[in-house]
Amino acid sequence: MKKNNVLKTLASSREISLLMVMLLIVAIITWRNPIFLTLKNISDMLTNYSTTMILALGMMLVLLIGGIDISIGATIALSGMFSALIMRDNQGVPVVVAFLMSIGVGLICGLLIGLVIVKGKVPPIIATLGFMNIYRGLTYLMARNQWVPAYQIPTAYKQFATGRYLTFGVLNNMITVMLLCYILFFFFLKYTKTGRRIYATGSNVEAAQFSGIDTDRIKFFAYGTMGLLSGLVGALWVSIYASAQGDMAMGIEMDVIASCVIGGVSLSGGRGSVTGVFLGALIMAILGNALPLVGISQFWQDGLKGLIILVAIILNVLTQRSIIANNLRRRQA
Amino acid sequence: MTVQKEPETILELKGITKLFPGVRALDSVHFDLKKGEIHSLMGENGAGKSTLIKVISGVHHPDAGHIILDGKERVFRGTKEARDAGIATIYQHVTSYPHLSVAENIFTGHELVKNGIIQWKEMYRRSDELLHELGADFKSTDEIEALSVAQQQMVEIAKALALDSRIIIMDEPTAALTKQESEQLYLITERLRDKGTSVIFISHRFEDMYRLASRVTVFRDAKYIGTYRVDEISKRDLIKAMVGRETSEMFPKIELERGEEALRVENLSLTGYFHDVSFNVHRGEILGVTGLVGARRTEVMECVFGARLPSSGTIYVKGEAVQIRHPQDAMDHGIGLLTEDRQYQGLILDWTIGSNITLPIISELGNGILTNERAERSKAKTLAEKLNVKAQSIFDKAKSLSGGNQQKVVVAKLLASDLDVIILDEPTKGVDVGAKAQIYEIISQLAGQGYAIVMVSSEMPEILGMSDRIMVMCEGRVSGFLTPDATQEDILHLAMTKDTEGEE
Amino acid sequence: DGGTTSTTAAPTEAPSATEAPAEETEAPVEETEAPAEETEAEEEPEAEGGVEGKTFALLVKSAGNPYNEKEAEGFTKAVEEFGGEVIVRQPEKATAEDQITMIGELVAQRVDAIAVAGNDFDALQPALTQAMDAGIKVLSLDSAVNPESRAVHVNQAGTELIGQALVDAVFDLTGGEGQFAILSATSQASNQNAWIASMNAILEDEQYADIEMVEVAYGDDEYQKSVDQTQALLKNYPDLKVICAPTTVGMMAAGKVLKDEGSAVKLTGLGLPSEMAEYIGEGDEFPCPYMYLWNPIDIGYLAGYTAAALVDGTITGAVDDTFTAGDLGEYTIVEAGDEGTEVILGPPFRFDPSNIEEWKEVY
Amino acid sequence: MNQPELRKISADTPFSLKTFFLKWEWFLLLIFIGINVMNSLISPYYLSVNGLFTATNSFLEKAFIALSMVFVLIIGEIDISVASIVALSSVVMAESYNKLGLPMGLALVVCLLVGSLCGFLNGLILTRFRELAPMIVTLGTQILYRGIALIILGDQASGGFTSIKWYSNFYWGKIGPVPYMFIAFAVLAVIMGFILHKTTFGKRLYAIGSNRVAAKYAGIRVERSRLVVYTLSGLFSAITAIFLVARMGSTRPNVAIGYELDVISMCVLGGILTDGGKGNFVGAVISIFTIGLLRYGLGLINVQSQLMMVIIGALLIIAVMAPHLKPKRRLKSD
Ligand SMILES: Nc1ncnc2c1ncn2[C@@H]1O[C@H](COP(=O)(O)OP(=O)(O)OP(=O)(O)O)[C@@H](O)[C@H]1O
Ligand SMILES: Nc1ncnc2c1ncn2[C@@H]1O[C@H](COP(=O)(O)OP(=O)(O)OP(=O)(O)O)[C@@H](O)[C@H]1O
Ligand SMILES: [Mg+2]
Ligand SMILES: [Mg+2]
Repeated sequence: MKKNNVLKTLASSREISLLMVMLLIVAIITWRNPIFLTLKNISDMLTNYSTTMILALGMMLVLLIGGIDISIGATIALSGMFSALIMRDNQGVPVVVAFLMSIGVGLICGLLIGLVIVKGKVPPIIATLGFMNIYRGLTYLMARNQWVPAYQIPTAYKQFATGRYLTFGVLNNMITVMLLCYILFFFFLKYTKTGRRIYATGSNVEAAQFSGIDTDRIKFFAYGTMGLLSGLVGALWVSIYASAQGDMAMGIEMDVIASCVIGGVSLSGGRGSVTGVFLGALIMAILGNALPLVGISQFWQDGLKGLIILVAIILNVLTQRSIIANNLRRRQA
Repeated sequence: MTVQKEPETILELKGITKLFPGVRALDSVHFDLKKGEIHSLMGENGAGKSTLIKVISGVHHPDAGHIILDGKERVFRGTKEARDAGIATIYQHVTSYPHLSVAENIFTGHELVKNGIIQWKEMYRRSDELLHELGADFKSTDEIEALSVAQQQMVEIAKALALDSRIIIMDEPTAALTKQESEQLYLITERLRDKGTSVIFISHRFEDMYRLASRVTVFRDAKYIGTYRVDEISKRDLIKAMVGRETSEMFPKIELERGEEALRVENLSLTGYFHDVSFNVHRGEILGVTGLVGARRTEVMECVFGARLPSSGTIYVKGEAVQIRHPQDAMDHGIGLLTEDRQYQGLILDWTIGSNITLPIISELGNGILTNERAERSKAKTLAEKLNVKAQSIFDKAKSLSGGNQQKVVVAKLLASDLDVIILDEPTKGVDVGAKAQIYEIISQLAGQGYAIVMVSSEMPEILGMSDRIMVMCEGRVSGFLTPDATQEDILHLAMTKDTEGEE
Repeated sequence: DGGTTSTTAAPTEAPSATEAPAEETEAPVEETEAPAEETEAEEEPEAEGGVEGKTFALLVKSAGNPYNEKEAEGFTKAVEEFGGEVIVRQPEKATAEDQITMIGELVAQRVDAIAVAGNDFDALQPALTQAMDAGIKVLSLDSAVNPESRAVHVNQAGTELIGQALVDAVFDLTGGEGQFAILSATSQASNQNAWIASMNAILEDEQYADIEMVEVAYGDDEYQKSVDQTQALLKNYPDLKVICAPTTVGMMAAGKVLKDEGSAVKLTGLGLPSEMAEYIGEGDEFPCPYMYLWNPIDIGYLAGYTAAALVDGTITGAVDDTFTAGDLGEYTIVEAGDEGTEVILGPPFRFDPSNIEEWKEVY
Repeated sequence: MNQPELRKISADTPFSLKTFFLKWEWFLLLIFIGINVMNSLISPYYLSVNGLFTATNSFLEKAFIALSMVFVLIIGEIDISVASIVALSSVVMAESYNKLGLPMGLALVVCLLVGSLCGFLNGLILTRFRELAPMIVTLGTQILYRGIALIILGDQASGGFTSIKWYSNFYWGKIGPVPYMFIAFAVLAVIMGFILHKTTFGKRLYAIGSNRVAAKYAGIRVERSRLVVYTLSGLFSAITAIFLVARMGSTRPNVAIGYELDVISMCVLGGILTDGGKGNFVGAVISIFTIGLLRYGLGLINVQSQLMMVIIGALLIIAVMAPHLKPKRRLKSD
């Protein structure tokens, strides 16, 4: 009975087959270069990729309701640049205020996208494509094409990304923030009404409306949250890289979407889990971190990354298929 | 029936009119519902039944008329307001969340929370209770996607029950259920009535109405015809009220010479679904296929049609073994399938009726490469008229049709192709008496023209009345063949027999 | 600073002869008005002498980059000094395709000169040839286009000069022996590749036998990727002594990583002083003891005057042509390494703790 | 009354002035004319036949991909690997000329083959592993194809095509004021439009995009059609590659970056929605010219590209939003 249960979870759980794919990748990398599995490297990796990992959560919400947001890179730039400029021009802005400002700008950006999608009935990919251009253009214009260099950013702000004070010295602050987001989302999606209604809306909008769910509000919420997280990441970005450039985070949306999809989030909505997204984002982080480590030609790295992504998703499909086939065979017997 | 004092009227609709672009779906209709009664709503396809219940449940706003609930006039601005007023609805077309569990489907919109935290255990427990009550054979943790249409329908019913409403509306809940499951539903409905809940019950099955309802309201062509006590109106009069003329519910079966063998299936298996299924069908013959829900009749037919790939077995067309790996292969060999799920598999709802009908034959109508729109239009018109589809023009969208008329379009689509073997999976599901008679008529005609016909159905009278031979399936195996002089009990016996008896 | 005293590469002069640093920040960022009297410009395109009222276009590599912005600033300043009209165009992305499109638009406006910081050495050739056929003077600055598609190139510093300066810096910082790595931008960036090639050639010399270039890593001028690459270098080469990044983003990323980790590895390369100020200093907590760059404002300024000289016929772009570039003084055209001709602004300028405070405010 | 009278169903093409004039294409045409009027008012250089034709070249080159992207979007899918296919096929073409010494004509054939092969591979993966979303597969191949181009060329460029006059003329050559490429585009656009709207193949694509399952049950070979569509997408990317190399005279692994989004914008503004089964070719073609000429006009008055980004982004959103804002009010009343 017990064993049967384990098999059943295995069958129904994309996450486990994903985990196996990930372990395979890790094994190969470690075999090529044992440094990969050192505490220091893992900590570096998580610190650097906490941004992408946080964004993957927001993207997951958006994908769950059947939308997509490719403007996040631009939103990060706009919000990060905004807070960096404020800090540059007003010495002594407290770190918290700067963070809140960035988050606020991101939230507004997200809500605006939500407004256009929900009220203007613009397909998400178009709306966010449009806003991607608008926000990026505004970032350049707002900063007058300048960057905010490290020396103009308050030390306390820069130290946020390197410090460990949130956990009293245990974990890097970036990792802490990232983990907090994951825990929060896990709880939120599983145990709150709004969380479940996001799934319902993505699974069948019409049915959700018949059930009396305000699907417009849910959509607003998803895009707003995506914007809010982008704003947060904007602040973190400036902190971790100790500077703000107009072109920062350009193209990050593709990595984030890839994280989600590798993690089993369906692009047509309704399906996806926080655990899956965590694994998916982790795989992308591993690829980014490890490819330079394994000592292959620089020119081969991109091709290899593409190949690994393809192999990972195909392997995942194959394991899923064999599990299903096994189940059917067992049912036959 | 115990004699009591006249129960109070809980819901009353007066002069309701609902217009859709180009269609008057409801024309000043009346309806009233008493406390603790089961009230049946009948009428032909497109008569406006579903529209009326959508007005009641707040999906549509009437263009004229009043809704009076508990003596007070109400305007429902949305489904939530109606639901809060104690009205629960099971819609005709399943409105489920395919990716979510059964429990979530039941509770979405009114989740069980404590301090803002969802009580999963409680939700699963309550759902399992409801499912048990309904006699369902699946669990609250199953995903909807993995359930059959019938099972999904049960979830819909559970959903309405979970709301503890004063008024429950069921729009053709039995269309996808077997007799056995329907019986389960009757019991539940009666229990609800006894608790004082009022039920509006829409069905094209007279047995449903006679079994359950105390009163019946009839609509025809968007108009109110009358409300009758069920024990005071004969079936004949009722049909006349609905159709506007005399119709018999006879099966127009013509005895025919059995022609050559058109299709033979040998030892067809699909791992995990069915095993060693063998049958054949001749020209001019109607093979009825029946069984309980989950007997895997649909999967067998999908394999024959090439929509699924069987794990083993051979299919012979006109005596020759053929490879069927895709529906197109099946159609090339003259095999056509009318799918069970018309909305999802049968129609492109955004397309016009005409385009839907001619889609499988655009190549034949054109010159193989180019389309020929003129030929498509005239073919579509001919077929749509032949099947009496209730529409203004072949350019009407398929989604604007009522359920039964959609089914007619699907049949028309099938008839467009040049076929020898026609497989019909639940061809009369959700079809009104008039249309049903027409479909039987068509099936007989087709058999008369030399088509070999496989008819999958859960309705015993239909199976017994139409078939030349009857194949009964149980849990993925053929449990036996019967002749049409068998009784319903014979079928039920075989349908519940788990071991194979390869008698011919 | 022993390493840099070698014959060619000792930059001693202050980088800008044009004006005091503090004033420059006030220069207008951009001037993109359509020329009101364009009719005048088209009347006598061949008229020699006098550049007043003529239109000079600058096509930088991409928008949103302060380095390009400073180039534009200098260019604008020069053109305004001699009374011309200026157009500055910045493609959305640093691609040759966008630049070609913009060249087409500039040709349609019948500008008199186009100065372009090429995103690709060869790819602009057909478009620029067309422009030249239409009578427009074409020159490149900062990042060259091939000789067939330009009259002259305005070079910030000779490629060999830069290569030599960087090799000497590496030699100095490693103490004459040990491993170093290069962190470049994209593998496609032509100026980066030229500098790296030049470094490789110089390293052949006996003198540098004990220093070893272990890897050229590419951060694609993306911050996150540059950080990954830096960390990988540190982990893969525990004995690494120096990272040399001939690109600002690479330097910033490496500087940040080295500083955060308190690594003993030293950093040098080519970077904007404003961005690098944080990491330049004496002592172990500063990863970068010194680095090089030139003054982008001066490149723009020189390009402006070069364009004027081409338009008014003072020069044709041939070797030994001379002209006066405003406050910068007299310049002579010399033969370039790619068989074209070029004007060289001067040797790269060294930024170190003694002057970084002053320059970080300028660019 | 008692007679079971058969209903008459009309088969006349419905024509209503309202729906006719509410068509998206008219709206687009209006924007298109508006933009042209505006452009000719703000720049004296705009209304020049030569200038305009030259300008069309700079956006038509990627519009070739839009022709096939319409097909991909119609079946409800997306291909974001197109720009990488441009890069890879151009690099292989250039190297087969420069390194392998193939004659230029043959190199062009190689280019088309490589492009089609890349597209075919996308299609193969997608049809073999139907569980996978097109977005993620083409995202993977997007990285892979450009990565292969990088492996082939490394940090080099492959060039020298300016000297092959006939080939260079693909982009730069003209008959009168009309560039060859314009003619090529017009011809291919007509062919592709014809295929989409007048052939059974095109109609089947609409069916697939509208309801894949129903299409399959109607006997349409869905997977085969998808394979064809993705191969076409690769082929047209290779066509773009040919013109791109003719334009630049050389190629590198990082050419055509970001083309996929430009191309998708063109299609979507043209009314080809990303959820499949919607839109038509006329709209797509008008939109290609609308966006292209708007950019050109703004370029002529030297609008900063930062501002241009904002303008184009806003246009995209407003244009798609505008028609939705009106009928909504009408909907409320029912
Ligand atoms: N959303 C809609 N838009 C346009 N017309 C509609 C719409 N919904 C229903 N109709 C039309 O209204 C009429 C009544 O439809 P309704 O669904 O109420 O019929 P019904 O009695 O439930 O039929 P059935 O028994 O087939 O389900 C039909 O002619 C149908 O075509
Ligand atoms: N015991 C079971 N375990 C798991 N899934 C089941 C089981 N029984 C049925 N199903 C699901 O139901 C589907 C097959 O049953 P279905 O009811 O369609 O068969 P059928 O004989 O065609 O019935 P119908 O009369 O409704 O056509 C399968 O797709 C399967 O997912
Ligand atoms: Mg109905
Ligand atoms: Mg079935």
